[in-house]
Amino acid sequence: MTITSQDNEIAAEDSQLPVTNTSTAKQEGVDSMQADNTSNSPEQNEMPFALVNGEAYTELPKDLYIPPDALEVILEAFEGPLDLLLYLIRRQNIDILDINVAAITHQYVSYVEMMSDLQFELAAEYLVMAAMLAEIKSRMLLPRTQEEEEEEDDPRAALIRRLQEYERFKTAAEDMDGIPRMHRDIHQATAQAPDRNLTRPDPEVDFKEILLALSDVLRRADMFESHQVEMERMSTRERMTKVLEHLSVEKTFVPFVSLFKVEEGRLGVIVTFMAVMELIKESLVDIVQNEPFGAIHVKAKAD
Amino acid sequence: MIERQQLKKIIEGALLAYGQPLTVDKLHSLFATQMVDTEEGDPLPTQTQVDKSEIIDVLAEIQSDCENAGYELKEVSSGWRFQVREEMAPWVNKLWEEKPQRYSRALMETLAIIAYRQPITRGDIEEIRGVAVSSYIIKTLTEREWIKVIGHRDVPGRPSLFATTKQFLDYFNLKSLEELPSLQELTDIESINPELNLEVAEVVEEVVSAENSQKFVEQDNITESDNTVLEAETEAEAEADTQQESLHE
Amino acid sequence: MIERQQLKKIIEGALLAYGQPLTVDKLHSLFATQMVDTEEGDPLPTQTQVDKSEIIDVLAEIQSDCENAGYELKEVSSGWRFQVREEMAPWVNKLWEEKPQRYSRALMETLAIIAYRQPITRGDIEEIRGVAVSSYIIKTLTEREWIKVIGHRDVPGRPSLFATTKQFLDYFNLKSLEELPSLQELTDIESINPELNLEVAEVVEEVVSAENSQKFVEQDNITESDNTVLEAETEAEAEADTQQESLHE
Repeated sequence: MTITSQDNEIAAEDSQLPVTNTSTAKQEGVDSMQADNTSNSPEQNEMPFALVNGEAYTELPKDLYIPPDALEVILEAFEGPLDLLLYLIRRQNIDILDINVAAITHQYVSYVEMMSDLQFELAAEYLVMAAMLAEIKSRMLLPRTQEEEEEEDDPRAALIRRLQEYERFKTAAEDMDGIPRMHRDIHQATAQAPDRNLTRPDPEVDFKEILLALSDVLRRADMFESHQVEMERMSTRERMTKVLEHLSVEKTFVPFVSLFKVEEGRLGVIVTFMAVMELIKESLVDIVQNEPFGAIHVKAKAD
Repeated sequence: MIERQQLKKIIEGALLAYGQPLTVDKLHSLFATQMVDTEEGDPLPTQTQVDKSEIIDVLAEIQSDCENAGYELKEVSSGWRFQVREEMAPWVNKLWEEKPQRYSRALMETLAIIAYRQPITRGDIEEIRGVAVSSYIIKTLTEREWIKVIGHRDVPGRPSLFATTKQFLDYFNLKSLEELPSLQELTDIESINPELNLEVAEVVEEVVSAENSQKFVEQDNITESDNTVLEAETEAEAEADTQQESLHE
Repeated sequence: MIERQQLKKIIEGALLAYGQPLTVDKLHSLFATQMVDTEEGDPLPTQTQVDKSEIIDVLAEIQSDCENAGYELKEVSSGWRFQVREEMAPWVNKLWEEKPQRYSRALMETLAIIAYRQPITRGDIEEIRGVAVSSYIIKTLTEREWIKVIGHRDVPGRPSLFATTKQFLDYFNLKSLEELPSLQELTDIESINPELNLEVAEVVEEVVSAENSQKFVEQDNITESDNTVLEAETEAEAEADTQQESLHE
């Protein structure tokens, strides 16, 4: 997304280009320069793409002569031999199907020679194309026998085919560049999502985990020795909670006997009694008896 | 001047595209400077002068527009933003797969201590655990409605007394606290025969606790009263003894 | 049953909260499962049964609701999304200091060739473009997740076959490859020149169709089944037909 990555891309593509990156002024926007001057792609701009001897060139030279300093820049604008050929053809305003192989070959070879003269390192593809053009030209000059025509593919047809195919995708790429695109033309709409805590599920707990935790605590407690966790019947502890809850609700002294329920039987009575004793021991309840053998009342201490 | 309808669309668009709060100043800055030409030579949007007050008006308008929508326009401390209404949370939040959370060790220990030693104050828990109990733990357990305050100890500071709740029992499928595995079983694990040296003790402990935890799972199926548990206890003791013997050999 | 108005609000909320395209299936899943009870025994949200068709209706309704808004509801390859309209871009883009990234011609051409000719090897792309395809471009396109390797051609070297992804379509605001602008028509190759007789044209035709059939045979080796690929195939086939037809004329 950053501009730097674009720079990288330019740099990386340099290695693909038919010429080495020698000296001349390289400007931003070169990559978007249009070699095809029939195109009205949005990438075309007013900025001169080359400065030669202080003179700004805003379009490609009309004739074949290209000031040597600008050649490199111009070549960077081509995406390869097919692109260069297309440019040469389009510049003459002729249909691909009507190409004069001889003339185009001549022009193409002039470019390539000039590049060689200037000792630019040409990509192999440019030379291959030059050779192919030369071959087509020579074959077109030779008289052909009927037999040959039947057996062979017209060499020009293959070239035209390639040029057409390339041009299709060149156009497709331009069309695609015009499609509304994320971050440039359209943007994903987002709004702050609701707080996840509103619906976050509570963790699941297995009772084993509680036991493991407890066993850890006990182990540590044993290690410290000072905190002996007593062993007692859970029923007493539970009853303590219940009694305390009951007393907290009442908030006043309640008769001691009201804490016991006959239906709980002997065991229940004992548990409740133990619980109250424990609560007294832990100073959680107050217990009063106004006279010997009188009614005993209990009250939660804090409330 | 930019048309009111257009202004509204731009502000809506900006807020939604940005996805974060935008101040009125920032929104205003979208209109304040002249549109810079792009290299493409696109036709320039008309130059606009928009007042901040107009932006504020538009924000209010958008706000009332979406009164019946699943989202709202809200001013928060760092600006205005669209946000999805909280009422949508039960459905919308299902878009994200929440991994089941886990409680911390400290929380589990605290819960265990409260379960077995209730009613108990925070101070008592800290004494047993040897470290402070964070408020977050108490809050979490209270919010889950697994513990509650059932009173206060009558000492300076009147600390709250915590106990487990009915919901706690329900969650663990217990009828009453009596059905909790007895502490005896756990302490059996701990009270290693003193004759054993520490190394051996640790081995036994590991073996036994593994077995015990398995047993506790099985106990979930036991509906009978203490007797069965006591039997199981005795059995466990016997087993532990056997193991210890074999280790002695 | 969930009320229509509520359904609309939930879908709006989900689309805005998610910030990525959502499929109808995914939206449907928000209602499909029963709300899980919480221990708190809170009143459960009403159980809902929502038909997919109803969701599609609601999406259409939302779409027409925001006709005059700064945003639109759009279906792209991986689902439905709210997006800020193109017309707002000149202002909205000013929220960010960085300018939207531009891509080189080489990259766009490579991407276009992959989009229209998938699945395709790097060699095929080079054949069309007449130059080597830089690894940097393939890397960039892959990192953007616009293209991916969907198999290997069963020839020496087993070159990777590239195809475009859903993300590519999403990025270019498309629902399927069919929505790409159609490729420029090829002019009749026979009309080239009187010198070129019909026999030559036929030879060309054979070459072309041979190439095409080769491509399709190779596709059989692609293990991954992908709608996109199938679509592309159909398209390519259709195109090949067209080409053959024009050659026959």
